[in-house]
Amino acid sequence: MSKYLQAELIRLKKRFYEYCALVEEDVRNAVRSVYENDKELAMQVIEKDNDIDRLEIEIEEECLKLLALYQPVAIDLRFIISMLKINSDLERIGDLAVNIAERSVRIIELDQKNPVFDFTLMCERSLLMVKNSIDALIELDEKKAEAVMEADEEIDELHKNVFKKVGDALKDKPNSFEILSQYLTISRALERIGDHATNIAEDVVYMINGTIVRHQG
Amino acid sequence: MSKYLQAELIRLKKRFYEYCALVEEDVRNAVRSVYENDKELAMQVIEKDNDIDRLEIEIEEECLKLLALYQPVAIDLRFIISMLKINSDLERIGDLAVNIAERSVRIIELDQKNPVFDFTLMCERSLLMVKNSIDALIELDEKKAEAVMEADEEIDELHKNVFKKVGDALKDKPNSFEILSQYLTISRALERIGDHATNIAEDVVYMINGTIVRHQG
Amino acid sequence: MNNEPSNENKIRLETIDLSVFYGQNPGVKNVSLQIFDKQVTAFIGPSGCGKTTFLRALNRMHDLTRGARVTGKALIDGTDIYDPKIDPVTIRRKIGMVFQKPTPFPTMSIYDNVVAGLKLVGIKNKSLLDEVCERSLRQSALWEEVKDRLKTPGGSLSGGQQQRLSIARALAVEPEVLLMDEPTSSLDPQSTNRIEELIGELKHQVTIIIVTHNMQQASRVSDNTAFFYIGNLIEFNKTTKIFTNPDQKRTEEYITGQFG
Amino acid sequence: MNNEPSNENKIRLETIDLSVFYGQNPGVKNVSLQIFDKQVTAFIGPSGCGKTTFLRALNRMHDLTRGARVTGKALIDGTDIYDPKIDPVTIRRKIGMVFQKPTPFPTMSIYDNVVAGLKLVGIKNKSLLDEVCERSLRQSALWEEVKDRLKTPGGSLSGGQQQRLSIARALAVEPEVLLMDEPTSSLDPQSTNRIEELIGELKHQVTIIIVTHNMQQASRVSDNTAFFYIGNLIEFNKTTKIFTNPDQKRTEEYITGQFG
Amino acid sequence: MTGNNLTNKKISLSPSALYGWLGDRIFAYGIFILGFIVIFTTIAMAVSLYFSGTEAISKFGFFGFMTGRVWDAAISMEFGTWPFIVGTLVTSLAALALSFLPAVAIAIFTAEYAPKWLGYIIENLVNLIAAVPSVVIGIWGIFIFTPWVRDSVYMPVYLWSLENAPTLTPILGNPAGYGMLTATIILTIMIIPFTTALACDSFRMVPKEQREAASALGATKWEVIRMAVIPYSRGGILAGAMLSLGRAIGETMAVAMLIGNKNTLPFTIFGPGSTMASVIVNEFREAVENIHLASLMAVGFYLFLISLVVNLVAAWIQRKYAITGGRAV
Amino acid sequence: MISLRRRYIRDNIMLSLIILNTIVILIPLFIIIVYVIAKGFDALSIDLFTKELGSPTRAMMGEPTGLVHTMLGTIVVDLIAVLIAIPFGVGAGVMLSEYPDHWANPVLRVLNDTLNGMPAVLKGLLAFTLVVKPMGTFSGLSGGVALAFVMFPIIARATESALMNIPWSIREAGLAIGLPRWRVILSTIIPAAKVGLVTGFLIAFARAAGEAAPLVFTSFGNNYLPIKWTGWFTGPVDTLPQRLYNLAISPYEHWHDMGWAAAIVLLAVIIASFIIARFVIRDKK
Ligand SMILES: Nc1ncnc2c1ncn2[C@@H]1O[C@H](COP(=O)(O)OP(=O)(O)OP(=O)(O)O)[C@@H](O)[C@H]1O
Ligand SMILES: Nc1ncnc2c1ncn2[C@@H]1O[C@H](COP(=O)(O)OP(=O)(O)OP(=O)(O)O)[C@@H](O)[C@H]1O
Ligand SMILES: [Mg+2]
Ligand SMILES: [Mg+2]
Ligand SMILES: O=P([O-])([O-])[O-]
Repeated sequence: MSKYLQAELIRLKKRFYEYCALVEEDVRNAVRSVYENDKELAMQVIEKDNDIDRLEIEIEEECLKLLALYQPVAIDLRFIISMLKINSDLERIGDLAVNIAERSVRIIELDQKNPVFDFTLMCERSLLMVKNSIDALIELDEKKAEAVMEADEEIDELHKNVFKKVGDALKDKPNSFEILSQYLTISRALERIGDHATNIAEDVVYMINGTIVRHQG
Repeated sequence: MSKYLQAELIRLKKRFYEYCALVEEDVRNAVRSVYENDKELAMQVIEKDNDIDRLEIEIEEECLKLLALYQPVAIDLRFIISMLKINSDLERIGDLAVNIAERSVRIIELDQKNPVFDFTLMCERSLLMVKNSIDALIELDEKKAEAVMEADEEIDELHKNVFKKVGDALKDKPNSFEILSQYLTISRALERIGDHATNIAEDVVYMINGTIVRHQG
Repeated sequence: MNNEPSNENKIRLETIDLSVFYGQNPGVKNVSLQIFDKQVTAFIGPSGCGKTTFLRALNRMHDLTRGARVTGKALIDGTDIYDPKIDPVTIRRKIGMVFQKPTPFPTMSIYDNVVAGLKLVGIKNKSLLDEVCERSLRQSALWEEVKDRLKTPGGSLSGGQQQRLSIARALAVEPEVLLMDEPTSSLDPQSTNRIEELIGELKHQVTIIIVTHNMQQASRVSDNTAFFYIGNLIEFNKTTKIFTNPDQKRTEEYITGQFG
Repeated sequence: MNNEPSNENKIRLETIDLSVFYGQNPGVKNVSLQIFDKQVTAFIGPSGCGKTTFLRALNRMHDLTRGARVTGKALIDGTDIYDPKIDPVTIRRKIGMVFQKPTPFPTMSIYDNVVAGLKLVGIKNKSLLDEVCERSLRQSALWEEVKDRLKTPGGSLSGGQQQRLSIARALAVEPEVLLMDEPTSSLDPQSTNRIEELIGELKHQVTIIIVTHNMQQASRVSDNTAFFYIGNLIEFNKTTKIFTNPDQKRTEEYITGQFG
Repeated sequence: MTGNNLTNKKISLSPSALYGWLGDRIFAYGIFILGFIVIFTTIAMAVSLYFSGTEAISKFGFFGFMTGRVWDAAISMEFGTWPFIVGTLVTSLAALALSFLPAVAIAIFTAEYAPKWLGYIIENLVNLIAAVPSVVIGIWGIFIFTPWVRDSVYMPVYLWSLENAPTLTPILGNPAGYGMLTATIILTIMIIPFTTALACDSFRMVPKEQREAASALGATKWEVIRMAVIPYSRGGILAGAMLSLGRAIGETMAVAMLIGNKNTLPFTIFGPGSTMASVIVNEFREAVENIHLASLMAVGFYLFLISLVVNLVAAWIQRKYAITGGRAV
Repeated sequence: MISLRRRYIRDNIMLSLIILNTIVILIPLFIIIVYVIAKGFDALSIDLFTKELGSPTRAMMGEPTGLVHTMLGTIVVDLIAVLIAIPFGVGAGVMLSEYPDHWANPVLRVLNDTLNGMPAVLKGLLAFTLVVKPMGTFSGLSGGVALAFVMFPIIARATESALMNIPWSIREAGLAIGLPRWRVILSTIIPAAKVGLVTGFLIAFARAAGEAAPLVFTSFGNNYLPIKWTGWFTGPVDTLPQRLYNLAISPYEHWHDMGWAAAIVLLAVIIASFIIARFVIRDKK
């Protein structure tokens, strides 16, 4: 029995890693589109979302199939369950990347070339979190996963700052809410991406040693 | 074997419904605290979140236990998987309720008694969606679940309007961003609650007839 | 493995309203189903539901059973195997069978066991027999374990090896279809494992039908699953479908253990 | 059912460095474990790993096996059952046993089968025997099916019923511990189901140890699981733990089917 | 088979008809012919005995011949088989009664108590004794047993009764050594190994699980035997006893050598008598008259009937007490 | 409640009785064999195997006498019996086990068992009727036939149970690879049952070789070697068991001694075949 399941798991894993890479790239592109005012890149991210949605469903069905057909236990079960959960986190990350891309398009339409304020750091941090959480998953590296969980606080802090900055900016230009709200949304999206990366990291920890670390921080 | 699993499933179901009721009440209380400027109520919601978190983990562990020990298939498997997923949606809904409550506390602190604009409708709608999705789950009512999915668009629309209203209000009072941003967050939370209710509804449909309806709308 | 859509494949075996009676009592009633080429089809169902009875009808094994009578049609590649003009010996060369308990011929060496189906009908060509022996043992994943002791008796192997030997022997006559009646139910988990892996490999070459009491086994190894209940075919569907979302209520009840 | 923490319960049976030798070969080596009161403990492990051997050591069944020798201690409620001063007959009344194959005494009626253990010690009181018979049959969930034919031979029952009869007979002497050696391996799934349900009900009254080849069964029915491998106890833990997140690598490999 | 690079040759398989239906038919008919000859042999036995004996049976009547008390081949040419029926039944039933318990007890010791090596020796010894031909036992009986039993048992008893209980003397008869009692003892000796061997086989058929189940209930060794072993094997033991009875009834040479051969109803245990089998061997060669020969054949026919009944009863017992192990699951 | 001590006492009493019984019965039984062997050993001589018996007077005149004609006759008669009995016995056994569907099967089983249980003396009468009467003379052939009647029910039953010991699924497996039935039976079932078959033959032989009763009126007995070799088949022939009987009931003391010698030879033949059946073949398996 093992061999069948193992073969299927390996196949699924491979597929899943491709999916991870896709999502990671999506986030990177979305963020880049904001910086580089690259409408085309943004449109590309938006279009690719369909693929991600499709992949998500396929992977979910695959997981369910494995659960139904092979009745896995212990590490195999934990692996599939984690995959199921990480899958939906990744899909949400994909959605959030689309959000960012949409805002990016809007910003370009409003013809506001330079970001009102700098959130390079936030972008970098959240990208890193996504990357690290996925690496932790692939390498089954508990340390990396823990690093992701710790990084989340910083992003939350950064996001709070954005609110302040927006408030300040509005005091100068009360009419600029539309453009500012775009940035607000992007910041919010990045913060959520960080949250989802954290979730992934938590699931990785669960997969590795079977303990649920959620809601402990 | 069936009898063991069935007994466990019934036990789990009962526990789960209690948990659903808890979350639903939380959302209701959070929204009420905003309207009625009831700081105590808001604080209560924030405190209760720990319970919800604990329950979520318990239910998840229970589901994993059932998967590992009884290797369910078909309807039993779909039930447990749906429960796993609905579980995390409910937890998110609980978190969002806390978000709302926190904003409510802040609003009270800022001493702004009356909502700057009316979003009774939005509150009602999202509360209804949560209620309906949970009812659909308990009654295994596919119709109700579909109704929830349809209702989501309205909320999204309403949320967009809030942005516009905030923009307009800011033009009058550029300094009111802090208070307005509270409402913005609340609106955003309500919209997300609607999304999670939709997710629940989708999982209910999957549980009932085994088809994944996500990403079709 | 359960991914190829069944309907792409050619139909190899088909039954039309096939019933088997033991005296007056029907063992299975009016079963019509199609077995697809190069796929694994599993028969599941509670004890006494007629799985074995139906399986045995597919290679005329009931000819040996006292009082058993078959009605309806069973077509292999379009020819009715119950046509009176057809010699059952010919049919059984096309449709091999593996039984619940390993059945090596007790006095024969491993080699003779494998080539029994050829040697005993007069094929004497040594090099041909050698070739067939090696090929069949390789197919049944036994070659490496026995190649140095082909002359030792088949009975000296372990249970799991004996079952693989039975499979090799069945494969040696190049059947187009392989029927397996609970081939692992008398084996320990390890040997079961080997046989299941083997089924996965063989199905690229032969069409396989397996009766099993073990639903997990059906779910693991098969592409399509037929669920029998009190002599009736209740549902025939892709295995994934059966185990995640069967069409029939009774199938669902059975596989979730609510009866049977 | 797997929820009560094991360590809250009292230890009923305990072995300390128990080994069983067949001639010079150890069947199990230096096993120390505790069996908790009113819980179900499952023994799992690959074929030949010593599960049966260990189980039989717990009620001195090896006294009947030629060439078997037991060393180490096995304590029931603190008394060593291998103490030379202890009579095996007394021990076996305290520790009942159910075997792989149903073992009704075929010439005895159902009634006599159930009360056989009491008649042995010369209990003749009819009303007492009647009472015990009914109670035991109810406990083993057989009463309703046989109450109208208590005088028919035990051999006339179906396999699953016979196994429940064997359980009733073991329960009639009110043992404190019930050892079951693969009690369902010769039964169909339906009867297996009944026996498993029964175990779930009985454990409120007796301490149960069950050997099983079927990991799913262990996971379904037991509170604690002991994993044996080549005569060694590898891991002893709560069943939930074993099946979601075992401590030992080898346990994990075994239950996920990577060997054995 | 595709994907195989070892060979692509499709083996040509058109075995001749001999390897198909034709060969099967020829073989089956051959076997059936042999089987039917066996059937006919048995029937022929009954029929030929009956017809060879017709002359006697029709002369004295079916029941008349059976219950006739006179067997006189010398003068009156009157024949009745009752003395031999009584002789047969008395000796064989008595032998069965004497042998049953000791034989079963030996079997219990061999199968249950004896260590493996001893059980093996005893079992083979018993089988060996069972294989000793009846004439060999007969010669031992004639030359060793009879003189001994006459001198050290019959005579003392006879002398004692002459002195102390003269009324008993006629019943005891003439202590010549040859007679019913001697024949009975020899029969007992001959069927003990037979019964023991069959009982041993029955005990060995008792599954280990039955013994262990009884043990696990807290039974002592003897209780295990009484509760699990003996009931389980009682069918085999009883059927074995019936087969032993059948042996005793048909036993010929040893009896003919020891029973004293007197063609009248036996009156006493020491006294001589005859059994159906013994009278046949004794008189067959001297039978010159047709009616005498026919009568002997008729005795054979009645022996056939009795033997048939005993064998059928044995089969019936076997069936009735067979342990079916319950319905299939 | 009976106390455990009383139960153990009962146990020990039963065991003592059983052991006592076993010793008391078995030792005398064994002594019979020992006695026969001891007695017969004294009477053994070379002449026994080289000379004819002749009339009683021959020995009284001091001429050497023996039983060579008896030994040869036994070989001839038993050989005839074996040659007749094996095909019929095996055929019937194959029919019983391999064609259970045949309508005549239950009849065959019952009648075969009945025949097996019949006294051997009746088989002699049958052979007398079937062979002696038509031939008009006692003969070695009729003796062989009579002994064949003793043998083949045993062989049939032994064959059946030996074949039945081979699981039915082996036959189905043979058919399932496209072998015809006769091939399956001849090439897989019968070879597999070989040990059981040969054991059955030997046991049947041992049974028949000791039978005297059926020979009394078939091969009849003869004090001389036949004049022509055909005499072995068409004339009266001497056989060990029957000669033994005749010697024992004869009135001549010196014949009694020869009887002991015949007994030990007969016993040796039977024990030998018994031992071959029991040990040699079993170990080979
Ligand atoms: N040779 C036979 N004669 C009469 N009835 C039979 C025979 N073989 C099977 N049956 C009956 O036919 C029905 C179907 O039997 P079958 O053996 O096909 O069931 P199955 O599904 O294979 O069961 P299992 O899972 O126990 O092997 C049963 O009711 C059985 O009692
Ligand atoms: N009576 C015996 N004599 C000698 N060796 C024995 C005996 N019984 C068991 N063994 C050996 O002891 C070891 C353990 O056997 P045991 O029957 O306890 O294994 P098990 O775990 O119960 O296996 P299974 O799952 O096959 O029942 C095996 O290697 C076996 O060969
Ligand atoms: Mg079957
Ligand atoms: Mg075991
Ligand atoms: O869906 P969320 O990003 O609000 O968790």
